[in-house]
Order: sequence, then structure tokens, then C-alpha cells
Amino acid sequence: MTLEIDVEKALGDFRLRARFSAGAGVTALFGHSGAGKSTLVNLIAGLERPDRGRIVAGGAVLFDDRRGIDVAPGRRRIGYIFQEGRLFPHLTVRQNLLYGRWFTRPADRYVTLAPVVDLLGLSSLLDRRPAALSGGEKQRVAIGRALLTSPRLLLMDEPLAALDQARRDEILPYVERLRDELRLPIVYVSHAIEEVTRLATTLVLIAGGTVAAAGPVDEITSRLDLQNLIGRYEAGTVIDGTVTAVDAAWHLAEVGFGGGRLLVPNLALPVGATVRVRIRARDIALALRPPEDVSILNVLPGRVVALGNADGGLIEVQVQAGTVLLVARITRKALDGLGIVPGQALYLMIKSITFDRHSLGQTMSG
Amino acid sequence: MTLEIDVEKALGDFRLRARFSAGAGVTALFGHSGAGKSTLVNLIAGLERPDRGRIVAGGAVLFDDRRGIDVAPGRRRIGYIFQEGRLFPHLTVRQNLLYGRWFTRPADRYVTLAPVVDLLGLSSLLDRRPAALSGGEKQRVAIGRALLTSPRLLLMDEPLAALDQARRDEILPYVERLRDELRLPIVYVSHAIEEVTRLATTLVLIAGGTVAAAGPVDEITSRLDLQNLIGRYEAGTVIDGTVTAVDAAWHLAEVGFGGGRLLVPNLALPVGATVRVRIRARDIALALRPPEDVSILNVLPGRVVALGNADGGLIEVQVQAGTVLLVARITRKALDGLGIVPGQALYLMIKSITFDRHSLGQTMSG
Amino acid sequence: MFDYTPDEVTAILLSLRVALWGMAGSLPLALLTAWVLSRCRFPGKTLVDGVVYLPLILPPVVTGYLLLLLLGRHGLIGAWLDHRFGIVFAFRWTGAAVASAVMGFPLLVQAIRLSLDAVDRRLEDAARTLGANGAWVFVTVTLPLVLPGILTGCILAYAKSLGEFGATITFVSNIPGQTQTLPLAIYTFTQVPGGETGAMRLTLVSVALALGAMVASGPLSRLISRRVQGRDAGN
Amino acid sequence: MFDYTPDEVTAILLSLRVALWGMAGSLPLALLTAWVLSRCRFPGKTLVDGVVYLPLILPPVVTGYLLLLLLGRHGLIGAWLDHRFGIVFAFRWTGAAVASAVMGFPLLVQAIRLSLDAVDRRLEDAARTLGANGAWVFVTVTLPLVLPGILTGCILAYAKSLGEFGATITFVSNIPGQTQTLPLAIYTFTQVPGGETGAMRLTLVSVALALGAMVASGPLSRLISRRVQGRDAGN
Amino acid sequence: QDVLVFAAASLKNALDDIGALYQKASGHKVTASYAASSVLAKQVENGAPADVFISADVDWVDYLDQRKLIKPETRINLLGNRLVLVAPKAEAAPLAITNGFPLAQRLGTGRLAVGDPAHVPAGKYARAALEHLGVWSSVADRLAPAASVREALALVSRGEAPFGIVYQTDAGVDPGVAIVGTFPADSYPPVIYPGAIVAGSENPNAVTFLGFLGGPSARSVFEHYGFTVLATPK
Ligand SMILES: Nc1ncnc2c1ncn2[C@@H]1O[C@H](COP(=O)(O)OP(=O)(O)OP(=O)(O)O)[C@@H](O)[C@H]1O
Ligand SMILES: Nc1ncnc2c1ncn2[C@@H]1O[C@H](COP(=O)(O)OP(=O)(O)OP(=O)(O)O)[C@@H](O)[C@H]1O
Ligand SMILES: [Mg+2]
Ligand SMILES: [Mg+2]
Repeated sequence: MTLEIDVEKALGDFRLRARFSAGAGVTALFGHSGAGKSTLVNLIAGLERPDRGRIVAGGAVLFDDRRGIDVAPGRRRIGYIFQEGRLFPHLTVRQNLLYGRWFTRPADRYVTLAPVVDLLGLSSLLDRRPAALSGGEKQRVAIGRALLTSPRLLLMDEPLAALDQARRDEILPYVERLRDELRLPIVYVSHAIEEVTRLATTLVLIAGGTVAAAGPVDEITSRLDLQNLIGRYEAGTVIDGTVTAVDAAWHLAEVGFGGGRLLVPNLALPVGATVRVRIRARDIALALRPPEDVSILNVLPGRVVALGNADGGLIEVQVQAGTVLLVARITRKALDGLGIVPGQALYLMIKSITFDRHSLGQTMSG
Repeated sequence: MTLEIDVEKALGDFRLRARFSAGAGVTALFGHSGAGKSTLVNLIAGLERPDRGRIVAGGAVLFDDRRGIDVAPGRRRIGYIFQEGRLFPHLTVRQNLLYGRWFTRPADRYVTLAPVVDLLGLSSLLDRRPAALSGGEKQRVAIGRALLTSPRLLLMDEPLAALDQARRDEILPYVERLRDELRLPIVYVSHAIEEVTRLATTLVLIAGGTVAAAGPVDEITSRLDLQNLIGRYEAGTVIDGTVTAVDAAWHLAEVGFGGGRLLVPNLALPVGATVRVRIRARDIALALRPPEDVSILNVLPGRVVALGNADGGLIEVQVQAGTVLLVARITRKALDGLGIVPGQALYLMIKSITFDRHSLGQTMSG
Repeated sequence: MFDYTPDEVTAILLSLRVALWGMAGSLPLALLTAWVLSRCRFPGKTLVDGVVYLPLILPPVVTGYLLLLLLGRHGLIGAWLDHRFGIVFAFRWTGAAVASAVMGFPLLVQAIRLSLDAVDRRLEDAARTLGANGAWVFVTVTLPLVLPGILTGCILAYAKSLGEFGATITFVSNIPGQTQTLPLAIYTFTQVPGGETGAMRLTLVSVALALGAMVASGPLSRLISRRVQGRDAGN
Repeated sequence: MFDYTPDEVTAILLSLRVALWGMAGSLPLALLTAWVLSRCRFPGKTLVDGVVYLPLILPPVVTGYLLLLLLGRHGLIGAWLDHRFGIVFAFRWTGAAVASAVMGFPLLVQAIRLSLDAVDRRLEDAARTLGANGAWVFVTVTLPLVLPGILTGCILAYAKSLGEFGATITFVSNIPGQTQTLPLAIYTFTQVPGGETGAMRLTLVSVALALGAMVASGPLSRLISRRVQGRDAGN
Repeated sequence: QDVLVFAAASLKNALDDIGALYQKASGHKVTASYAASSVLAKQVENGAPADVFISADVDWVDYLDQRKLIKPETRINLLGNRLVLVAPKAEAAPLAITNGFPLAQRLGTGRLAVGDPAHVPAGKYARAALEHLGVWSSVADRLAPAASVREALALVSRGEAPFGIVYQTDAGVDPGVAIVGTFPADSYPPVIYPGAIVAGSENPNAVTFLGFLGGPSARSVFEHYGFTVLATPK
């Protein structure tokens, strides 16, 4: 399933001009407040009409102004989780959840009520009306309502912004399962780069109504020129690897990738599973020789490729480790103290712990 | 200015029973979705009436059922940033922003339109109506509207959840200035522990309608027994220190605290300023002897106090460094490999970079 | 004073029948009209709006006379209806119901329209993304949300019907048992010496019928507005 | 056919005056009543509700007669008004305006109430936290948001006034230049053999006046509903 | 077969009683639809299923007659009535009604309540009488024209108008008013309630009922309610 977007839309003074295509998996829309993310999602859902252009999802043309095609929202089979909930105030939580099921042919249904209720922790809320829910509870119901339409494409506009970390940690794996097991294509709007890098296959950076960059998530996130758009603090590299060994005693898994092998704690995956790991630039320290007697388990050899721009006392160092490019962020004082220059060989120190659950995601199993 | 809360309120099956007091500065309410945070904030604002109890802010009794006191919301001079915006649809952004000014005596005004518009990036939106704003823009207007009432107490219910990191980074320092320069007490609801630890003086953990813990933020965050409520991933310690030296060439500041001295990059504070620093457990590595030739500038000597519960392959280690208790989170394999036991002397390795802007906050200057 | 003659009892029952049928009969058309006025833009909309208001603007006697001209036995539409379907309104209780429906129509339409205008369109959008087509969106989202307007409109139309006199008497005359509704019976009393007590007695019935309906619809209306505003305590 | 006699022109102008004053005069009380019915809970509320509906429920002749009883020169309230303030309604255009106000009252109240019920209370709460007291919240938030209801109610009441006949003629009789409004003039025509053209001619004026008001209020109404629903494009 | 009578509203009391008598005598029910004569005439014109039409004045029967909607041979003048001048009981003082009698002076600033002379029969007769007596011009702009004679009576009864001109039948029964004078019978054309059988009526009982109205039992009822019985076949 692929998504091809080429649309224009003017809203007052604001002008959205977006053109990109995305393959299967999660397509993340990332950009500042007011960049045009929700507008784009509305166009895909069919709630707003592009001024001109074309929207194709999985081969089906949803909109094409030249050919006069404009499929009604109800026939697009797109599940849309709105940024602002939009629960039906006159229906109970249960009725809200089941609303879309009426309109889904039984043959098309692949989601049922019970697991969604469990996943989202809604069982005690089923008979309430939205007015008696907390902000996070409303958002959870909205997520469930969209899932229960058994959509062919899921649009999620900041679905987890109102939720606490614990809830996010429960919901994200489920989204991953939708993506992987059901091969459900997802368009995911988020401000949280961890979420984006964890879930996304394709990353679309939107700025001022235009697509600043679009491509595979690891490519985009390791581009030094885009670090400003992504936010320096969260910048890092996404790498895909395979579980090569599991150490049950220490709860550690060994993940092999182009740059060597990494030990990852608490990864409940069997040998052979493919995983995605994000390593933030700020979590990598550099050493001239392999450190000893430290609690850091992951030490990889590498060679400095380039130095980024200095940001006050900090600087990014791009290091080639095997086939993979990693970025480390260190102080300029340390850079000078160690005398690091392009071409130099050194060691990357990565605390195992930084492969936390939030930046771990199982990649598409096919 | 202090806040004393002792209230009970039933909503359907849900029962809120909260009792705590907080001093000046920011009081953070932290808890899972549906814990009762918004309900509590509504009670303070006067929008809901407690079933019984007492609310005192800065010596003024706002509610007391025994004495029959219930100050009208409009007379409490409390600025409330709602979880869901609640902008007036019939007014323009400018009119929304200025709404509260009508009701503030000129003598009480300490906030003016221009700086708030600048801070929140609203200048191009002033003549629009809320329906033509993006989700994040709405939230920014809501923040501005509450600030422009020149309140004596500010209630912020997840004000930044809909905003991107760049915007947050602009707004948070402003909130800090309100807190520090104007000594404006703030009740801050958030899911993001970085925000909480950056801003808060007092942390109130709410779970299932009751106060699970309340106290100074550094005390609460370093309590091993509360790590589950806070979320292990974000757990860490908050310490307060003073800038003891500034190295302009490297953009590094030296911060002295009870455990020694730390080098912090890009800290634009003069010598003598007090700062707050959060060190996350996952950002500390342990070494048996001082490491050499590594890019990690901050290495502190310490002694192991206790080991926390193991969480699969990971474990928390509480280390006394000078007068300060720090928590490190390492793999059990590394713990075993290094043979770490309580009482042992070792070194804490802290990447300077982890003192990022997000967990840095200027503490009350008085 | 409260001994009602059989004719009066007949008039009371007839009034109820006329009011209810008039209301029920015009509701679908009123819904459609309100929807069109609220949601569609087309040239000549003001004209349609004006036509809807017409029964309010015209003196009831004129409305009744126009009905007589249109739907009477020799009327343009009346003759055709009689000829084709054997439907006759003139001087039948059905005609009284038609008069009552026509007179209540503007009230019904405007109440519903007001509610329709207040419905949050974003909820309708949400329903559309959930797979509902236009008709289903209307039935499952719009309609429940405009129920307060429908209820208010119905009560207005019902109350109006209990008081409607000019159009009815002009269109279908004042035949006891056939077309003599309560207001007509009351009017007749006011036209003769000593009719005051009779008029008063029937007026009280009229008021009681209206209050009864209001009391009966009270819980329904509270339920509806609580649901629509979502103001219930959770169970 | 379109030569209007001076008396007819007088009736047309008088109708407008009566309609507008009737509407304007009852608006404050209607707002208050609607607010009380929408926001307050008290025993006997259904009764108040019923009283509001009364002019709709009663045959207009009865309403007119009751007005005579209450507000007539020797009426309960009328005598007091006359005595204390020298206010007399009998045979004056002010009486026609009162009749028109009373007859339009239920329409005005219910339209406003419907809008009031639909106002999002959370916005009022927000205004309260911003320092506004009850009155200010009403003026700055509630009132703008119920403008569509007020406008609809006013148009209903105005249209009703253009058609109101029974209560007016009973209360203040049919004095040309004083109390003979358009509907009364039309009625007079319908009561004489061959008066159809005259009635038709005046009816057209009536319809034109109503349509004119609707066309005139159209942009206002669109502006209001766009603002309230916030459906403008940004500038 | 039941008889459907369309009758002027002011006849309700009398016709109801007579209808009951007729049913007792003949076994056939009489149903009456009471409204303004104008309304009823228009309805007959538009195919109303009425058998008998009784109007409060001659004009509307003429109207139907011209359009061949009644059987002219059946037309009779059933009833008469008398015009009286009434005043609120409290302020009543007798007033002799003669040529140029001081009605205008007695009205003072008040108004004279009448049925609307434009269309209400009692008003038309009142106007004729006042013109005949030479006082019309002095009170023409001092009228309170009401929609029916009943409403004119109510205006006097409630004290809104110091004087009113109404039928004797109405004035006699209202406790709020007193008759202060009776108009000379020659000062206005005779008040006539004509009746006729509607052209489209095939009902044989219509004829018998119309006859019954002229009979002795009906006469006593009419007189009981204050009407003058003419019942002279035309
Ligand atoms: N009217 C009501 N009737 C019943 N239960 C209610 C009502 N309003 C709120 N609740 C419940 O009270 C609890 C607390 O709600 P509250 O809005 O305070 O949560 P919160 O801590 O702000 O959560 P969130 O982070 O999701 O916004 C929730 O479980 C909610 O379901
Ligand atoms: N009706 C409108 N008229 C004018 N401008 C509009 C209108 N609707 C939206 N905009 C503008 O379009 C831009 C894009 O809005 P959009 O909702 O797509 O942003 P977004 O990327 O989703 O932002 P956020 O992260 O804050 O939700 C915003 O600058 C907004 O102000
Ligand atoms: Mg958005
Ligand atoms: Mg909340």
C-alpha cells in the first residue's frame, strides 16, 4: 500500500503545497505548530477539498481534480483520530466506540470491541458520556472509535499528546502491531520525535505549508542540515538491525546491524526478529581507546567523517561505524581536549539503557 | 504565597480527596490520565464546588465550607489555561487575548499585549477567529489570554501538550520568569516529567483521586519507591546548585552543588546565579576508576548507598555524591561485571550534554 | 361548571387529534425545509424563507381563505386530489389538521433550523470519516443533536394548534364533531350573550391540555438536553 | 390596483411601528424569561413555561379579552398604570403594540431559549475565570452566542405581528390611524362582498414588508452565524 | 338524514335549543356551524356541504343569490332585532334618542363602541340610524369599531367606551351594561336575519327544518332570547 500526495490548498492567507509519496508502514508528518499538518490530514480524509491535485492511497484514487474524482469521506475507509477528539456528546462511550462498525461490512472487520477496550483501559467508562471523561480518557475513546471502523488507512493527528507516558507505552506497541501484522498504513502527526522515529517508515517534514523533506526516517533524521527542524535536543540516528542472540539470564538481546553489535536490555523478541533502534546524538560519548571498568556495555569502533556546526559549547560529530553513519553530540571542550578531527579513528560509547522502549520499534516483519 | 488544599469532591463514581500544601513557585500536579488533576484544578479555579474542605491561596481563603466561604471565580484573580482551549469563538484572537484585561484594575496589570504576542508568535493571527487556527495556535492563544488577566495565581492544565519542542523551549523560560521575577505562584499539570522537574518547586503526585505523595520536587523524584508512578524512563534526581565559574570560550559554566562541580554547556547565567539541574538515572554511567581519553567531562566520586529493584535487565543504583543522593540506572550485567555492592566507592560519569535546556531551570532567585 | 356536554368532549378529543396529526404530518416536511434552509445555498433562498413565514405574516383569515381556494373541493389542488385520490380536506377534520399544520409550520421550521445552525459541523465530519453517508450522518448525529429544537418546535406547533382559530374556521368551518376544535368552540361561546362561562370552561381545558403536554414532555426534554449537552453525571 | 388610499398608507406605517415597538418592547423581558427558563431550576417552572405559551394556546380573541381585563382602563393593572403614570393603552397604538408584543412573546422566548440551551457552558466558565461576573459573562459571551436565536425570535415576532389580528382588534378595536394595523385592514376587506382585491392588495404589502425585513436581516444573520460558528476564512 | 345549518354566530343559543326541539319532534339531528356570515357565505361558494344558510344580514344572502348558490324560492326573513344604546352600568343615565341628540357631548373624550360599520351588520345599522338622526358626522371619528357586536359590547362592559350601539339581544343579558336608550325603529332599515336552502342541498329535511324555524315552538325560543320573529315567507 502506498500513498501518493500532490495537493494544493489555500486557507485564508495560508497556502499548503504538499507533494510526496510514501510506501507501506507509518508515514510521520512532523513540523512546527501551524505548519499545515492537520490541513494535510483533512485533505486525505476528504473533509476538505484540495484546490487542485491528486491523492492516491493503495492504488485507489481518492481525489483527482483533473479527472473529477472526489471519493466521499465515508467511502474512503479511512480511520481518523482527530486532534481534538470530536466524540459524539449524545452517545455513550460504548456507542461512540461502535459507531463506525455499523458502516463496516462484516467481512472487512478486523478489530473487535473487547481488545480495544482492554488496550485503552476503557472498560469502566463504557456507559458514560464524553462530558464525564477526563481529557486523556476522551482521546483514548477517540482512538478506539477510529480503530473500530477497521480502516484501510489510519490518520492519527497527535493521538497521544494528551496521554501520560505509561498509557503511551501501552498504545504504541498496539499501533506497531496494526502496522506490522495488519500491514495497516498509518499517517501519524506528532511533535514527539521519539514517537516518530519509533513508528515511522517515512518521515515527512513540513514547514510553512510545504514539504521541507520527505524520505526514509533514518535518512532524514541523520541529515545534519535538518537537525534544526527536528530539534537539536532530539536529533539522532535510526538504524535497523536483527536480533542475533538472546541472553535470558541478563535480559539482554544482542542486535546486529551494519555497524557492529549492540546489547539491548528488556527486548522481548526472538532471535531473527528485525528491530529498529534510535540512538540520540546526545547519548553517544566518544573515547580514543576502549574504556575499561565502566558500566557502559556498548563500545563500537568508528571513524570520524565530518564535524557539524558548533552550537555554543556543543558540536555534532558524524562517525562512520561499519556501514552506518552515527551522530554524536559532545562539548567543544571535549572535542578539543581529545583532538578529534575528520578521518580519525575512535570509539563510540553508547549506554545500553539509552535503547529505551521509546525508541525501540519492531520494523515491518515483511 | 502559599497554597493550602484540603478538599473532597465526588463526580459520579469518581472520588477526589486531596490534601497538600505548597509554597511559592511552581506546584506540579503529576499523574496518570483520569487521576483527577483537572478536577482539582477546577476546584481551585472555583468552577466546581468541593463537597467539603478548604482552599487557601496566599492567605486568602477562597473556599471553606464550614465558614460558608466560596469566592466567585471572577474574583479569585486566577488565570486558568484549560486543557481544551475554550477560546471564545465569536471573538478575534486579539479580543480573546484582551478579554480578561477589562476586568483587571489597571493598577493590578503587570502583563501587556505586545510581549505576550511576541512570545507566543501570535502577531499574524490577531485578526482571525479561533476556528481558523491550528491546534497549537489555539493553545498559544489560550495561554496568552490567561496571562493577560495579570493573575495572582496561574493554573496551567497541560498547556504545552499540543506544542512542538521549539515552541515549548520559547514558552518555558517565560513561565520561569513569571515564577521568578513576578513570584507568580503556578499550579502546573503536565505529563512531561522534564517540564515538571524543570519548573516545579513542589511536586504533587496524584493517583486514583488521592495524593500519593507531595513535597519538594528533588525529594519526590529521587525516591526509589515512587519511580513507578513517575515512569522509570524519566526517573532521575533534581539538584540545585550555583554557577561558580563561566568559561566563555567553551560556552561552559561550572555549577557547584553538594556533590561537587559540573560543567554545563550553553548556560547563559552569570556567576552566582542559582540553577536547577536534573540528572536522569539513565544518563549516569558508573566506573570503578576515573576514565581517561573520553568525551565525558563530568566525573564525580561517590559511594553506593543502595540497590533498587531489578526491572528485567536493568537496575537502579543509589549513589551518595557529597551531600547529594544520585540514582544511576545500569544493566544488571554491568552491575555484576563491575561487582558493584552497597558501600562501594566508584565514579559517576555524566555527559555534560545531558544537562540540556529542558531540565535546566533557574530557581527562585530569592 | 365542569360538566362538559358530549359536543364539547368531542371538540376536545378532536382538538387533540387535529393538533397531533397536524404536528406529525408537517414534521417531515419541516425537517427537510429546515435542513435545506440551514445547510444549502441557492438563489431564491430568501423567497423560500419568506414562503415558510407566510402563514405567520398573513392574517389567519387570509390563510384560511387561501387554503379554501387551493384545497377546497373546487380548489386547484383540492379538485385534483379529490379526483385522483379521493382525498378531500374541505370541511373534514383532516382539513382542520392541515390548517393546523400550515399555521404551525413556520414555528416548527424555525425552531429546528435554529438547532441545526447550532450543531457542531465537526461532529458531522467525524461521522463521515467513520463511514456514514449523508443520510446516516443526519439520522445518527444531526437528528439527535437537534432533538431539542424538534421538541420545542413541536410544542410550539401543538400549542399554536390549540389556539388556532382564524384559518381553521375559514377553511373548514365550525361543524361540531367534524371540524369544531376547541378554539372554535370557545369562539362560538364568545359570540353569544352569556357564553362567558362556556368559553372560560373550554379555555381551561385548552390550557390544561397544553400544560399537560408540557409536563409530559418535561422529562423527555430534560433527558434530551442533558444528553445533547452531555451534562449527565455518568450513570 | 396599487393605488393605496391615505388610510391604507397610514395602516402600513402604523403596522411597522406597532411591530417594531412590540418586538423591541418585549425583547428585554423575553431575554430574561428565556434565561430563567434555560438556566434556573425552581418549583413551578412548568407553570411559568405554561404562562409563556399562553398567548399561543388561547384563541386570539380570548387573549384580547384577557388583555382588556388586565390592561383596560378599569383593568387590574391598567387602572393602576393609568392612575400612577397616566399610561393608557385603550384605543391607542401603544395598545396594539402591547397586543403584538404579547402574541409574539412565546415565539421570541422559545427561540432565545433554544439558543441559550445550546451555548457551551464551558465558555461561560472560561469567562468567569477571566474575571467577568455573571452580568458581564452574559453580555460578553452568552449574548453574542445567542444572537442567532434572538434574531430568529425577532423575525418570528415581527412576522407574527404583521399577521396578528384577533387579539389586537379585541383589545384596542379597529380605529383607522390609531389601531388599524394592516391585518385589521385586510380583515375588514375580507368581510365585505367583493373585498378580495382590496385584501389582496394589502396582503401583498404585508408580504413585502416581511420579505423586506428578511432580506435586510439576511446579511446580519449570516454575519452572526458565521461569527458564532466561527466559520470565517480568517479575514 | 341530519341537517347541516350554517348560521351567523349570534344565533348559537337559540338555534342550539331549536335544534334539540326539532330532533325531538322529527328524529333528525341538526348540526350547526356558527361563524361570521361572510366566512360561511364564502364556504358555501366553495362547495361546503351545508343544507341551510342563515345570515346576520341581507348582503351575504344576496351575494349567494347572485351566484345561484341558494334556492331563491326558499329564502325567508326569519328574525329581526333592535338597536339599543348601552353604557357601563355604573355610569348609566337615560338618554333620549331623538334627532340630533347630544351623543357627541355625552361621549366627551371617550369613544362609541360599535360593530365595524364597514362589515359588521350591527355597525351598518348603527351608522344608518346615526345618519338618520343627524349625529353621524359628529361621532364618525370617535368610533371604536369592533370585529363583532359582541366585542363592541365587551368594550362598553369593561368601561373602555362610555357608550356603545348593540343589539337588544346582546345588551339584555350582559350584567355590565345598561340600556340607556332604544333607537326608533324607523331610524334604520329593519334588522333582518334571512335564511335559505343552499342550492346544492338535496336533503329533504332541510325544507322541514326551515319550516320548523318559522313554527310556534321556534318562535318562543327566539323570543326567549330577545329576537323579533319575522318569519314572513318572501
Ligand atoms: N461528571 C463526571 N461523572 C463521573 N466521572 C467523572 C466526571 N467527570 C470526570 N470524571 C472522572 O473523574 C476522573 C478524573 O477526571 P480528571 O478530568 O480530573 O482527570 P485528569 O487527571 O485531568 O486526567 P487527564 O490527564 O486525562 O486529563 C476521571 O476518571 C473521569 O472519568
Ligand atoms: N480557515 C482558515 N483560515 C486561515 N488560516 C487558516 C485556516 N485554517 C487554518 N489556517 C492556518 O493554516 C495553518 C495550518 O494549520 P494546521 O491546522 O494544518 O496546522 P498544524 O500543522 O496542524 O498545527 P498544530 O500542530 O498547531 O496543530 C495555520 O497557520 C493556521 O493558522
Ligand atoms: Mg494540527
Ligand atoms: Mg485533565
